[in-house]
Amino acid sequence: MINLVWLVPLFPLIGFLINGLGRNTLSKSVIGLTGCLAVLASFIVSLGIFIELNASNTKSFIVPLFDWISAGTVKIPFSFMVDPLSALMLLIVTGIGFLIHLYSTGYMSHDAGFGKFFSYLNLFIFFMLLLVLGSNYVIMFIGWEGVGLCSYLLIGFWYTNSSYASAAKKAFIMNRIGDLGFLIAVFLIFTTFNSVEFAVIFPQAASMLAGDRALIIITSLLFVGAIGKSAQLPLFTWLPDAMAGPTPVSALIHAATMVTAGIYMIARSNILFTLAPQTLHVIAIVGLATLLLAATIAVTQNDIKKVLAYSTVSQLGYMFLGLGVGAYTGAFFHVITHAFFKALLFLGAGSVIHAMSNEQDMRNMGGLKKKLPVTFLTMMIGTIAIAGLPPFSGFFSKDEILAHVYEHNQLFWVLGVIGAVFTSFYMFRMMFLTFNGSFRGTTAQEHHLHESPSSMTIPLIVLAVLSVIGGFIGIPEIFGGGHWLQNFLSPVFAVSAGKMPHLTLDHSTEFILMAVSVAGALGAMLFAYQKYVKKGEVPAEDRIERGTLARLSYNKYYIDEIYASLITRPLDSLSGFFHKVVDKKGIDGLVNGFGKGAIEASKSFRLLQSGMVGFYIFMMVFGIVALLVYSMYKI
Amino acid sequence: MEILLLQIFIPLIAAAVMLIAGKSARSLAGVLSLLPLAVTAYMYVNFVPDASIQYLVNLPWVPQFGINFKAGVDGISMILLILTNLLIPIIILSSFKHEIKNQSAFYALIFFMQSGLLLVFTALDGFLFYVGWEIALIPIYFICALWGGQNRIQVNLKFFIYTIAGSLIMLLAIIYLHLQTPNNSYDIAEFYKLNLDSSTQGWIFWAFFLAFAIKMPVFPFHTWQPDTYTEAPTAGTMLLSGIMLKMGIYGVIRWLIPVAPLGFHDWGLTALVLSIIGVVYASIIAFTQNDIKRLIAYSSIAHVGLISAGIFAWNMQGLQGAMIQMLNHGINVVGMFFVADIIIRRMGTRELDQLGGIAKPAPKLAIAFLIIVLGTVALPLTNGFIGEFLLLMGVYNYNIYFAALAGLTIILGAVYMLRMYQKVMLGVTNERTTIFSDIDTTEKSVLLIVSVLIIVIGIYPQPILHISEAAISNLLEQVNQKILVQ
Amino acid sequence: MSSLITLSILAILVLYLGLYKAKNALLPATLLGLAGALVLAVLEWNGGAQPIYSGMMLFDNFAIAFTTICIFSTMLILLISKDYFESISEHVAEYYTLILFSLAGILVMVSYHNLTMLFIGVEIMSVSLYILAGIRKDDFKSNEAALKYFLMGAFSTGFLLFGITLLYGATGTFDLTQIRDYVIANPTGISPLFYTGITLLIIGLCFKVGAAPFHFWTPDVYEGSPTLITAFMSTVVKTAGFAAFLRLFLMCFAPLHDFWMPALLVISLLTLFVGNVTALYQHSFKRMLAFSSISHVGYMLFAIVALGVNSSNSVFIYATAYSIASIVAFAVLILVKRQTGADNFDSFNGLAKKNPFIAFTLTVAMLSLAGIPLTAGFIGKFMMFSTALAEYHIWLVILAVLNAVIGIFYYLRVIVAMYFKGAERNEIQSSSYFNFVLGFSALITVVIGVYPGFISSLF
Amino acid sequence: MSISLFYFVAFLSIFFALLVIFAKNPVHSVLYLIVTFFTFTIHYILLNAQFLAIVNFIVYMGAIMVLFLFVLMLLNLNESQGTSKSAIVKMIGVIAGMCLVITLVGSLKALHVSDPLVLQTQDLGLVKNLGKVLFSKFLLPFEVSSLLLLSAMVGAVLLAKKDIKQA
Amino acid sequence: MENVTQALQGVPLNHYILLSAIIFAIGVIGVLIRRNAIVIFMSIELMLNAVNLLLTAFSVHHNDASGQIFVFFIMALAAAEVAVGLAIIVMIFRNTNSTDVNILNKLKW
Repeated sequence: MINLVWLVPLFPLIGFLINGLGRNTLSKSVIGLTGCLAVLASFIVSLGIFIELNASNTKSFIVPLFDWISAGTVKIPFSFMVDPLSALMLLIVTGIGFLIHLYSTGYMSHDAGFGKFFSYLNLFIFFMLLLVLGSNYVIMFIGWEGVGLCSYLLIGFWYTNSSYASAAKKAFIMNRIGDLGFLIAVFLIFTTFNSVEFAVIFPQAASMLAGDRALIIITSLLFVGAIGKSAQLPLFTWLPDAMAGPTPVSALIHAATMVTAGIYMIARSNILFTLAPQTLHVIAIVGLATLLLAATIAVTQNDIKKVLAYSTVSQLGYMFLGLGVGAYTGAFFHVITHAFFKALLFLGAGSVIHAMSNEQDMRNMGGLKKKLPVTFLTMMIGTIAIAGLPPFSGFFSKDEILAHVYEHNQLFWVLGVIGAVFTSFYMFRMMFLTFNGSFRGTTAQEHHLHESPSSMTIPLIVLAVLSVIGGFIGIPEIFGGGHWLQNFLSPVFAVSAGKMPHLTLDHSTEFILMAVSVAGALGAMLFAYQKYVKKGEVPAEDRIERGTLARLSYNKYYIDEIYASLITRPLDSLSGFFHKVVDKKGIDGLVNGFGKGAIEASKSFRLLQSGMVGFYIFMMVFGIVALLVYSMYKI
Repeated sequence: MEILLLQIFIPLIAAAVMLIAGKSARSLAGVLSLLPLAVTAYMYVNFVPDASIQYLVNLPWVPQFGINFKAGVDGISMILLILTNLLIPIIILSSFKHEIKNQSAFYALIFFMQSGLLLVFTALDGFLFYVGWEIALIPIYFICALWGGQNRIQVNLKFFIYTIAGSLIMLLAIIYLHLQTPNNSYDIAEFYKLNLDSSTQGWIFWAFFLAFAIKMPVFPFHTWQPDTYTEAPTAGTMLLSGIMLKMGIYGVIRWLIPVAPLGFHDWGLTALVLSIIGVVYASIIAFTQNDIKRLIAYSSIAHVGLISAGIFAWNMQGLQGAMIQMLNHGINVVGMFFVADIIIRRMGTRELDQLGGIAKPAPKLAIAFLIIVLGTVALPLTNGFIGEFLLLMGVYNYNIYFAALAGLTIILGAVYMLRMYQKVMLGVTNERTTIFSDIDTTEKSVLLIVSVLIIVIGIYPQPILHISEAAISNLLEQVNQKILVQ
Repeated sequence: MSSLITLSILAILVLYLGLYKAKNALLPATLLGLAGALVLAVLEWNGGAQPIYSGMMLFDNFAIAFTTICIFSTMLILLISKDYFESISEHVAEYYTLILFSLAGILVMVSYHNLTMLFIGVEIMSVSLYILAGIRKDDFKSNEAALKYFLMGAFSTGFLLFGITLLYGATGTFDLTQIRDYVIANPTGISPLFYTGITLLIIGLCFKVGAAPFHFWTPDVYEGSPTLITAFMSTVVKTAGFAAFLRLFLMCFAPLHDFWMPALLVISLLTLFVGNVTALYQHSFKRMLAFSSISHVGYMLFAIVALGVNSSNSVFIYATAYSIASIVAFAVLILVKRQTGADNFDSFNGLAKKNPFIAFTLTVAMLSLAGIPLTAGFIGKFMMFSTALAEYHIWLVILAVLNAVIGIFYYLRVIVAMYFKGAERNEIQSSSYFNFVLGFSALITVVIGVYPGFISSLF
Repeated sequence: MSISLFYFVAFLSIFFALLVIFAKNPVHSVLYLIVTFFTFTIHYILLNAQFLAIVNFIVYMGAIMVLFLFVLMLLNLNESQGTSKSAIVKMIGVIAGMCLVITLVGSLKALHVSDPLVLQTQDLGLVKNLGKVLFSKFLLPFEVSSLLLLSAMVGAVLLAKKDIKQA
Repeated sequence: MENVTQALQGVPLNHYILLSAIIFAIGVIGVLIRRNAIVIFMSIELMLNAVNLLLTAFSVHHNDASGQIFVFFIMALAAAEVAVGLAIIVMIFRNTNSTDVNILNKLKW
């Protein structure tokens, strides 16, 4: 089965081609079926691979396909790598991907671009699988950029809205900034290790000293790549804007899979990062800062998808925080659980939006509990999971990270817990505003309210189940679990683990930590309940004056504006300056100046030709005298 | 019959045929343009990808001056032959949509130019190279000036004089080298053998570089280019950007650096820096361009700057990247200008501000355009990525900071390309663009060829890389040895 | 020699033909005679390298080659003279006679082996030209041209003669071989008379070829003279002037290279700049050609500045290329002027649409003058640059390149006018003579450009 | 005495030459020119170039100068036409001419040929001797110069004659 | 004649050169300062005569007749030039009623 791993990306590719070419001719049902089946087939193969790998003693396989680029010493094969990390990721991508495809058949059923949508989704799955499967950084980079492309395409899916198109462009460009870092890192990797193959690099790296300069630079650059892709500070602003895309896209790409690519990549390169503790430190700080920043922004957002988007950014921050403290397993654990509950939440939000006739402002919702019971229930599960309340999945993964953080730096832990408290608050705020209270929308919307079709609710239910039980793959020892995930992934992180101080928290401390965070989350939930259910508060209209902090949060700390005035506008005026002044006046002026100068010279030269014989002869005599003087001296 | 002579002279004969073809010139041109491609295909099939020169032709031309008609094909030339003979049919096909006045002359000039280009890419004799160099220039001047836009006369005059100024300086260098050879020959092999002192090589380097830099164009010799691209008829722009500027790049690889290795050693860094400045500078200018052709023109400067930087980094990756990127850039820029032409022809405007939402009435065009844009911004699995990856790697091997600067093209390219795509294709349609009709069969076939090439090369570039590998590594070694000896 | 005799007899014959009003026979007879002279000249190829007539003449290959090209160019020019002279006055025979006399003088100039012959040759040519410049008697411009040419020509003759005299004073002979022997025999003690003589000869000869600063007559005379005569002056006469110049320096003064080279270097640069730069801002095509002819003198002087084995070859090819291209230019100018009555650039507007053939030949000619490859002009420039570079005059050549670039600018102007500017105009009716000359010249230009081998190794 | 004769004649030559160019009236100029040519004839005699002296006397003073006079009379030119240039131009002209003399002489200054001129063969300039040389060695130029005269003749007639067309 | 030729003895060749140069320069000055075409022409004749004199002197100096022959040719030229030159001047006078060279400046720039 492992040798057939190429089938995994092939199916979505075929799906893409069929749907892409037949987008106008095939019927919607065929398209939907093709799209779903392609991913389902991949999922089945992935499952087979997973089972085989689990059973196998060897935990890492390389499946070469063909030589891709070779120039001199640079040889880049097109080959895939199957190990526990990629196998798990395959399952997540294809599994959740399938659910979201399924969901989309319902969600997008009225859209004119149905075929296009499915072809894009399939293409995304294809690239995501390339990213996951690539056996070297360059193949990974293909997927890396490819998912960026799909993200661009899908954010700008409704391209006639030019702000959506701008959001798409923004996403692509911000990703590209990271990609440049990634690319240069690849070059540096090549010069350092003379290869870009994981299988060649990691053993070599393992023998290097911690804090090696090359490693620090490589990891920093890789991290720049991860920042772009996984929407960390300072490149996170594209992700909230990316909510312009259809909601399944937000669920799949901008929550469950693509944005976690950065974490996947760092986890994949864990040995490099382990040996670059300085970089890890930076990662931790960036993650922490991002999680707090995003969490505080989410608190005041009124767009249901924006809340989820900032929540995603914030959760990604947790993952980076985890990576930063060396909790690779924990971070990856959180990737998995987050994929479950965040996909669920987005799909739920999509269901709400669907029901609300594309209304996204929570101020116009409320009281949807009764009309959308399945959606409410599943979303509540998701919310509990993300808030980190036991025993739902989010609890386990978040607390594993926080435990490592505590051991690493207690201040970080405090801040992390504060983030968790915020998370709980804004998530419940969202739930209460949407589902509790009375309906605040128009009558037309109210009239139209209905529960989503089963194609949409089934994925919700499945994901809800996963959100509940997903945490059990990594039950820590204190709960008597064997932490299956850690064991499964251990071949991947083994070398790193050997170079890292081991978790030495005693159980009582661990329990206290959990208790504190759970208590915090519960407190936040109660506060939200008090505020929005009991008092029935509704966030203020846009025009109402807000307090300084609230205004900062509500306006996302003006980060977009800061970027515009610091980068975009200066670049635009620089462009104008280069074009109009340097190019036109300066260089071209110089070039034209030669021509003009020649013409001017001509204008004055021709005056010499005065038409007067006397003058001509005088000039001749002048020349003759000059020549004679010359010969006088020369003799 | 020497196959290479056939290759070079078939276009010339085609040009002659065109002149007497009259009304049927258009379709005849389409058919005739396939002949050189067929010859190239034959040559490619029989080509052995080692460092040797194949299909060598060596006929005495003006023996008393040491001038021979010496031409041959190695891996480097092969790629350019493919490029030229592949693009010319596409360009001719793309011109079918235009009502061209005096079309027989138009196609005759294109074929004439093709001959010149093929001469440049195969010449192994300095004089022959120069002759080809200029022959390629005359027809394009006429194409641009006869069928161009409003300001064509002024703009092309500048272009012509500018480029010819550069090439005349190059001629001096060629003659000078000729005089230095022991047996007064123009043979490139003799030029390679020369051991001139480094100051002499310095000025020879600059003499050649000036000619090539103007042709490519490298910052700050580029100001003719946006105007010319904008004013030229689309076929002319395609010829200029798709093939002609490769003359400069090819010249750097084949003539400049191997002939003046010490000059390169002393001045290569300067050239590299200029190239990289060009990348960033042109990209930034492209940000705010409102004229679609001008925007593409500036983007071309940026891309060529990167190619040039890759060459001046002078290592395997950079050179191989340059080789494949020459092909890629040719394909992409031709596609890009073709799309621009479709839009300009239908809309009657080049202003981005007046376009928008074309994707809705013309989804096929939108897809093709997107593929071309992606190829241009070097998305993986498109041809552009292979080239830029290798080029950046080459520059990186030279200096990491240069690579970082040149790498900005990845970001900046995306910025202006996507801006253009958005402004043209996305957004709501306005009253102009709603009636936009999607591409027809001819256009579709051109765009299909271009798109397929973009993706196929992107997925499987190895056959192309393989062509030039041995030749490049041989050249590299030769030059490095000379520099080392010094 | 026999061609010189043929020409002399032919001239008188033509004069008599005119006397007997055999107008229709004039042109054929002249052309036939010229063809005969051409054949006779060619037959002497490799004939004798010994001076004849007491060392007065030397019909070496150099002389024959230049004789051939001069006669050939004259034939081309006369071919387009059909109906031209008739429109000026009735004395057509006299014009032909004068042209033939002038050509005879030119033949003497290219094959002299004694300064006496040089002097006489130059004067036969010049005196005829003074007259020819003024044959439009009622035209002020023609009058002015004749007077200017005459006064300045006579003035410069004085210097030429003074120079010859000083050479004679130093050596006691007019014979080139003996003068050379004098130079070789006295490597150190060469009389100052001799040096000053060279300087004055340079002045005289530079005037004849129109090099700066002795070029002032050129534009005015070229513009004022009847176009056909201008064509003759700027091609055949200039070629002959250079042949004479080169012959003297090649034979006698080569060892004193160091003395005269810097002076000529400066002159040639000055000529280049004056010619090219001034040509830029001309409105009249004819006047532009006049200035361009000055600049070509600058290029041709390279061969003398960098005197060497290749010099004769270079000058020969350059002169050939330049002459043929100029003839085309003047022929088209005659046609255009006949139609529009003006000779400015604008009168060429839109020519390509109505007369593609004429426009094409003129384009070839202009490209040749501009020195674009595959035309004879390129080969000429190429050889000049090679010659100069071989002597390491790098800066000279770089400045020359700069000038070549300027040159392209104004040569393109006429192409631009013909092809890219529209104008209401009618098709020009050109006779088959014209078409032949245009087509043939363009063909030769391209043939020499493509395969220069057959005239590049004459010497 | 005889040497001083040369200097006297030389002085006269220069003096009358100056008068030629400075005389206001062209007719006076011609007359002064005739005198100047006469002094040249004396120089030729001094140099024992008798043939040249005679030719100079007949051709120049006789034919050419008469022709000049004739034309002047024909055109009825006199000083009233104000054909002289402004003083500055004159000054510049004179200065330029002086420069010419200085440089011309200057470039010959290193001349070692200061030895007196000696007539080695008495009959060098006699008709008999010159004739021999002219018709042997210089036969060709002699013949060819007929072309010169012929073309001048044709030309002069052509130009000076009033065109029938115009008449 | 005997005694006349005796007079020759003693005059340095230099002085002939000087004399010729001066006369020649006077001719040049004449050309420069006069506007009347005929006077200019006469000045040119002056220049030619200066050359003639010098040639004769050199001829005597070298004891070589060819110098004097050359003078003969120069005289022939002078005759021819005078014929042509005066014809041109007459022609112009017919048209412009003047012999002022500065009146003729239609051709310029």
